[in-house]
Amino acid sequence: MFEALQSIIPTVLFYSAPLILTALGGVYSEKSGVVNIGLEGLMVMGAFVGIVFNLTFVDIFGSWTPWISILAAMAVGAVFSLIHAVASISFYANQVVSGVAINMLALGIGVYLTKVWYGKGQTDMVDQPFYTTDIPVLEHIPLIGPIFFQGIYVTSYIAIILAFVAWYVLYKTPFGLRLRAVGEHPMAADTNGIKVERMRYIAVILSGTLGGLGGAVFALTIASNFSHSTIVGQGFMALAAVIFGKWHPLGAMGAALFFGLAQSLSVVSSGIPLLADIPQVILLIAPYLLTILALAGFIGRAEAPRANGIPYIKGSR
Amino acid sequence: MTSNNKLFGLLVPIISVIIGLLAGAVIMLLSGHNPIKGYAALWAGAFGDSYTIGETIRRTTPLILTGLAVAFAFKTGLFNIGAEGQVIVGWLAAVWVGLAIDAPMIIHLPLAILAGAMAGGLWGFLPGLLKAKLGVHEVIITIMMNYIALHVTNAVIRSVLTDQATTTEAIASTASLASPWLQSITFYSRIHYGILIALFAAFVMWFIIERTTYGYELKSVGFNQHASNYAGMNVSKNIILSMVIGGAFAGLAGAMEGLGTYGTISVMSGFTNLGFDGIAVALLGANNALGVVLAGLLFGVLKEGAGEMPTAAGVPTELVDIIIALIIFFVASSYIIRWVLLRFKKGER
Amino acid sequence: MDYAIEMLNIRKEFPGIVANDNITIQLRKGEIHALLGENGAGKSTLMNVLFGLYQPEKGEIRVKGKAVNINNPNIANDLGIGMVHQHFMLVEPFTVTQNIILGSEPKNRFGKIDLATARKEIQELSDRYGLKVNPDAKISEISVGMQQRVEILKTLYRGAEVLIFDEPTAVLTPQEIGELIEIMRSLINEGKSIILITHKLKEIMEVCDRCTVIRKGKGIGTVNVSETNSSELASLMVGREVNFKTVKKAAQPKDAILEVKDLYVKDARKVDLVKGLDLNVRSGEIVGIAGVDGNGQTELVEAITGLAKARSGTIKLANKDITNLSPRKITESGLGHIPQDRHKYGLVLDYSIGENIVLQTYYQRPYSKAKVLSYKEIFGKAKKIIEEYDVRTPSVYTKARALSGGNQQKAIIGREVDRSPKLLIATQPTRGLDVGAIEFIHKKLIEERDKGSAILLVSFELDEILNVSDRVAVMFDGRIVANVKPEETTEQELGLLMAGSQVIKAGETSQ
Amino acid sequence: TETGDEGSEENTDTESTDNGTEEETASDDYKVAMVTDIGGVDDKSFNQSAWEGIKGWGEENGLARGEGFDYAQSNEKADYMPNITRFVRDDYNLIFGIGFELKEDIQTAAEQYPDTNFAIVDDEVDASNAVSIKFKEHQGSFLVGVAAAMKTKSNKIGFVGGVDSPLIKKFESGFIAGAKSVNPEIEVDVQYAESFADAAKGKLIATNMYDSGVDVIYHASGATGNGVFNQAKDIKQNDPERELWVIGVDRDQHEEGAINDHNVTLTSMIKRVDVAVQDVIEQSKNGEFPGGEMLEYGIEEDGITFSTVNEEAMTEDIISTVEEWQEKILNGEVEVPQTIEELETYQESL
Ligand SMILES: Nc1ncnc2c1ncn2[C@@H]1O[C@H](COP(=O)(O)OP(=O)(O)OP(=O)(O)O)[C@@H](O)[C@H]1O
Ligand SMILES: Nc1ncnc2c1ncn2[C@@H]1O[C@H](COP(=O)(O)OP(=O)(O)OP(=O)(O)O)[C@@H](O)[C@H]1O
Ligand SMILES: [Mg+2]
Ligand SMILES: [Mg+2]
Repeated sequence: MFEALQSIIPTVLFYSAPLILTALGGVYSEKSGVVNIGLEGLMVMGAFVGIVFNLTFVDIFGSWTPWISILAAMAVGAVFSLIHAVASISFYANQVVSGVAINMLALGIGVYLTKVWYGKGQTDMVDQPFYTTDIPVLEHIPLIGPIFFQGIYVTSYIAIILAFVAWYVLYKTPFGLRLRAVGEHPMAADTNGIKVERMRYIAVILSGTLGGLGGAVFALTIASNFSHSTIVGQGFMALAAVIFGKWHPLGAMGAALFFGLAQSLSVVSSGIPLLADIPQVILLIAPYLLTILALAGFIGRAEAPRANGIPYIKGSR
Repeated sequence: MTSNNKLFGLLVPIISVIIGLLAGAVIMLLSGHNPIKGYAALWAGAFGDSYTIGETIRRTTPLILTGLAVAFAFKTGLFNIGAEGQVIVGWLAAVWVGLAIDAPMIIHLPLAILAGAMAGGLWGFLPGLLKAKLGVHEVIITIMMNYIALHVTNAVIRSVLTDQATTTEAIASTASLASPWLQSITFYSRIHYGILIALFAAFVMWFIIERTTYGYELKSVGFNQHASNYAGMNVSKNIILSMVIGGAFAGLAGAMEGLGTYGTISVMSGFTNLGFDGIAVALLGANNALGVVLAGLLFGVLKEGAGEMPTAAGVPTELVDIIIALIIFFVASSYIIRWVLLRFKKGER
Repeated sequence: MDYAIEMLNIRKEFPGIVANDNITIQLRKGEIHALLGENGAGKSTLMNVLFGLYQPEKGEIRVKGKAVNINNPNIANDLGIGMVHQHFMLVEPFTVTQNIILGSEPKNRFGKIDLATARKEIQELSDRYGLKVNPDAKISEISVGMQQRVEILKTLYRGAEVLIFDEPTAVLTPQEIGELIEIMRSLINEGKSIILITHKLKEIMEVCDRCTVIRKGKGIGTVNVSETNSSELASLMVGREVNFKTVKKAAQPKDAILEVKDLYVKDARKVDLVKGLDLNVRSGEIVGIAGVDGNGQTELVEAITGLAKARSGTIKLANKDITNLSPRKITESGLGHIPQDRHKYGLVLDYSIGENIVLQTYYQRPYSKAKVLSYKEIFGKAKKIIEEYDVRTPSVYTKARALSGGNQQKAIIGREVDRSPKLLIATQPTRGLDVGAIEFIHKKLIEERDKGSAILLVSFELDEILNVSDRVAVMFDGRIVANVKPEETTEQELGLLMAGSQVIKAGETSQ
Repeated sequence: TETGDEGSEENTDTESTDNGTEEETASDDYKVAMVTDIGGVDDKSFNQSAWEGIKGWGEENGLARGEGFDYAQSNEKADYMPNITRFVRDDYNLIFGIGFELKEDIQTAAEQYPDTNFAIVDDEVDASNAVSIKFKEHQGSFLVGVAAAMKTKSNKIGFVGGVDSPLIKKFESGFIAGAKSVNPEIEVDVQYAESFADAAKGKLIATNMYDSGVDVIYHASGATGNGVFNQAKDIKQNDPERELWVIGVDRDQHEEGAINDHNVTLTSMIKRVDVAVQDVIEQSKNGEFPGGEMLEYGIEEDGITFSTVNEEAMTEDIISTVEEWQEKILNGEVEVPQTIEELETYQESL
């Protein structure tokens, strides 16, 4: 049991980290009332920038490269998400439409530039990805240490910490109160003197930053290179985590961890003799079936922020 | 006022397409390619001769259907990200019937098409049911159903339709939509009769939504569930119905691939993307039937034409994805285009 | 003269319409100033201009004599102007405290909201002005009256000296209105000034010092309330004479149409709110249900109309058992229903007026044949109803959303009455409407009675109940506790009955 | 610097295609093209290898891309046919379809265009103007299986497959047979990712395998294998002493295994698609197009080899044992199983 945990937990953490980060971005954006179907595209951008930056500057930054790469990915993700922000906040675009366009645009740009810059459809593998480490001190805690603090990506911890930060920011600070107010009842926020558009811009840019981070973390911990198939569906899984987690940062984190656990179990189970007779396909679809069962069984109805998806046009009802 | 609105309704997409293409030209220039050559290649790739025209039509066919699938659900206020999975199971079911049954064409072909539609409908039924009865968000369920469709279909191909092979036999010719005659006049393109089915489906969607009591209810539920309930409509039934019909359209798209383009189904290592493209087609087509047909055609033309760009102009095909994305942005931001147009008109006076 | 606020020659245009055309209003320090006008006259627009939500095309605003430019609500707040909006500006999932502090939150060192300080300050304020609120309750869980007190606290919390109330009483029960009037008086005592928008002339006469009247966007003038009376105000506002006393013949009740026996209904929180209720309504009579909000009226109506399930008991409509049938079956059995919330239930706002007219009948001939709609028939019908019920709309193709509340309500009434239902349930049918519109709607209800319909009128307006009903059933704690004749009772007596003070005696009479 | 190089290469490409579109290529020139599967021309696998073969041939004959040889990239299944047809209409003489996914399309094209020659790599088609090129991957997998068995200390090795299919089963069967030939007691953990592009799944599987004591993993899973390499390197980074290995596939994946001073790539099962492609081009250019035939390239035909680049890991000892088995395969002593059924019979015979 102990050993099983020791082997499963780290895999859950590395698998879930990019989903957590991206889902947090989704939570910020949707809490402010801007639907973000574009999470997939933001991840693509993050993965692309993370890899390209890493390949290009590895000689300059040495072992710091992955860290600076994710910063670059966050910056570009933020800028990229501005497109979604401008379209859906300032131009009153249908937010779903804009998000879908973000997804196509990101993949288009990423692969186009890869081909133009590298002359081929995929980049080389990076020399300086993230590696797992043991967390000093904590790793020696009996029982818990080996399970949670040995052989873990620091980025996984960053993801978890950021989830708590997001919870604090959204539920404990004036900024969070205002952001949520804007997503529930923008006109009420407006009459209280809150700048609705500005809050939404900030939220969408945060989602770009976190989506970019999520994509870059995926690329630099798991894929090691960029191609059209590096990010395939993770953004949609992150979106599912946002909804599964009922638009709550910790809920979204829980949902992402649940996805990771389900995936990890489906891999682990196929090695367990007792389960060996189960058809492979059952194990493959188990993570998705479990999610449906969980939602149908006990998670149930989730209420989106009331003004989610509705452009705020001053002076209209 | 209304004629003005109609004019804008036409102008906005046209302007969007033009700006999108201009932006594409700028990108080509910036990355060191010749935009004229690039677009010439795009044109040749889509309309160069009868072959490419045939292929363009073939490519358009399933896009119209998945566009309808997404648009139909949107009309009832539902977001069907599951068209992808519905395409896959529709494809599987159609080919399955195409392989397993021995019957004259007049029975076999409709049966196979129907099987595709029903399978897609079934795949839409579950998310609809969960949404209607338990309030579970259809977006997550449909995303999950996509993966389930993919893996289950692969398993069926491997263990039921074949003996551990990756591709099935070709379907019986009695279940095929392919037309030697159409192919012969298009230099052996894979054009098939499916386009007629797609256009018919668009007509059906228009008719249901705009002319029947079903459409009246579906839209009403999409706009306001409380009022619909008050008016005596069965909200749950309409939600389920909408997902089922949407799923059936997507299932038909799969059937077009299975019975028309390929005549087989193969183990897939990833999604077909037809369903995801359908979202963009639906949105670009403003969720109405005619719009979807035109948007599907635009997609088909750009995607088919893109194939010629790397060979003829050295431009990566992804340029087209960028252009399509930009067009979608501009259409979505029609508010600003309208605003500029109004400014322009005022300036004239 | 010492003015707190002056709005001089304000002009505000919307595309295609001048909402405020050269309007002037001057608010003296320490007065309650009424703003009166028909629906759509431009009252809300004018106040939104003052609050910084709209920018006027022309005109000047002065605060304490100084010209100011208010281009967003923050500036209004800073100038000490607070507004209680016609539609509440409250974030439902938030608590009372969160709503009040939103936008000017106290913080502690870690950037965390300092809830303790906020709560204390709110408590102090509410004690001072007698505004009873529970600072930790969620908005979605408190009564409309308390929500309004939260709105008032919001303005006070921001240090408002001038308070604008936009139709505050439209959504309140008589008790709550009384409380509000007390609150307004205590505000004045503390040196605040108030602009009050209301359609209820009685209220103006009761609390206001002066009244500015506007008609179709134009200022008509300002009068001292002490020098005028209700009918003068009404004719100033409408531009013609208005009848206050509804004229009607005595009722001629016939067969029992609605028979409710021993009905129990649970609300969303699974608590019984209707507890063994009995009620009869006969054809040719109007029965008014009087009661304080929250005593089960909503649940009663929902159970009769099929929108909620009855836990036990029976409901008969024209001798047919309709208990727990679907809304469609009940409608087909002869029910017409003017719902309380016209935006939520009454209309599909994104459908055209024409499409809304057939909301319950679209599937019947002649509006559809073999499931295919006939728009010719649908819009033809809609045109007739629009004319007959004086619904002011550019066309039947206009979206319902674009109509004013009064016209939306007329369209709903037209739709429900036109089906000639055996039973017509009207819940709060005149809420938020001006006197002209109210007069029209009351007339229509009585006409319908005279044609032989049974009418159940649920309203929190005692005036309305007493004016229109032939019989009043008083509802308290889920039961009908008294049946009285309007001409044999007074508002005071009704008020006591509604408060449950004579339950036992009333219980006897109701048998 | 790498970026710069690639950039200029792209430029030359563009220019050469400029000339290519002039349409006036002399018809007596022999023109060869290939259509990739969705992996793309630089998939570090058989597409890339095939392209290297064609490019090598072209450059040897003084041709440039677009003038005499070319490739078309397929982004999705629906692209195969238009890509093939485009080359037919541009009068290419020989068109390769790379990968079993193109089987149906090459078959159809061969029937529709009898005047053009076609070749399918990794599958069989049936037409007199088409040749089928297959590889004896099972042989190469057998050899790396031997190497794995020699290298493992735990006697547990792993196989990660992409999509469960007869082709990948060939790899699996050969690999297991090779390992068990050395040591019948050896345990082989087999897992399929059901995708050739799911690095996360690859990494999950690899983590699970290495944690359970597997110390050599052979992957035949395309980009899913990225996750396998990634995990192996991560473990190595943290614990340079730990002995664990990845065996690459299709091309020499030495580069992918580099980590600090180590390299986790033990060896790679190399499929010389370039050799096969050049062979077929030469034959057909000389008028001896092997139409209707099925060519199988194995060890004997130089179509299958294994890599010995990682000298540290592939010791003399291992190499010589692998070569012994190679000899046995060559002289027919060992018949390498290609399917799970054949594998079972083979294991019984051990
Ligand atoms: N946001 C808007 N956009 C366009 N026109 C508007 C808008 N708001 C109000 N109007 C116009 O201004 C006029 C005045 O509207 P307003 O809401 O001020 O009326 P009101 O006097 O408050 O009515 P009520 O008594 O029903 O509250 C309306 O008739 C309408 O035509
Ligand atoms: N966004 C808008 N665009 C155009 N006209 C508007 C808009 N919002 C309001 N109006 C107009 O404003 C007028 C008054 O609207 P309002 O909603 O205040 O009516 P009301 O009678 O007060 O309804 P309520 O029952 O909501 O109080 C109507 O004539 C309506 O046409
Ligand atoms: Mg108003
Ligand atoms: Mg009003």
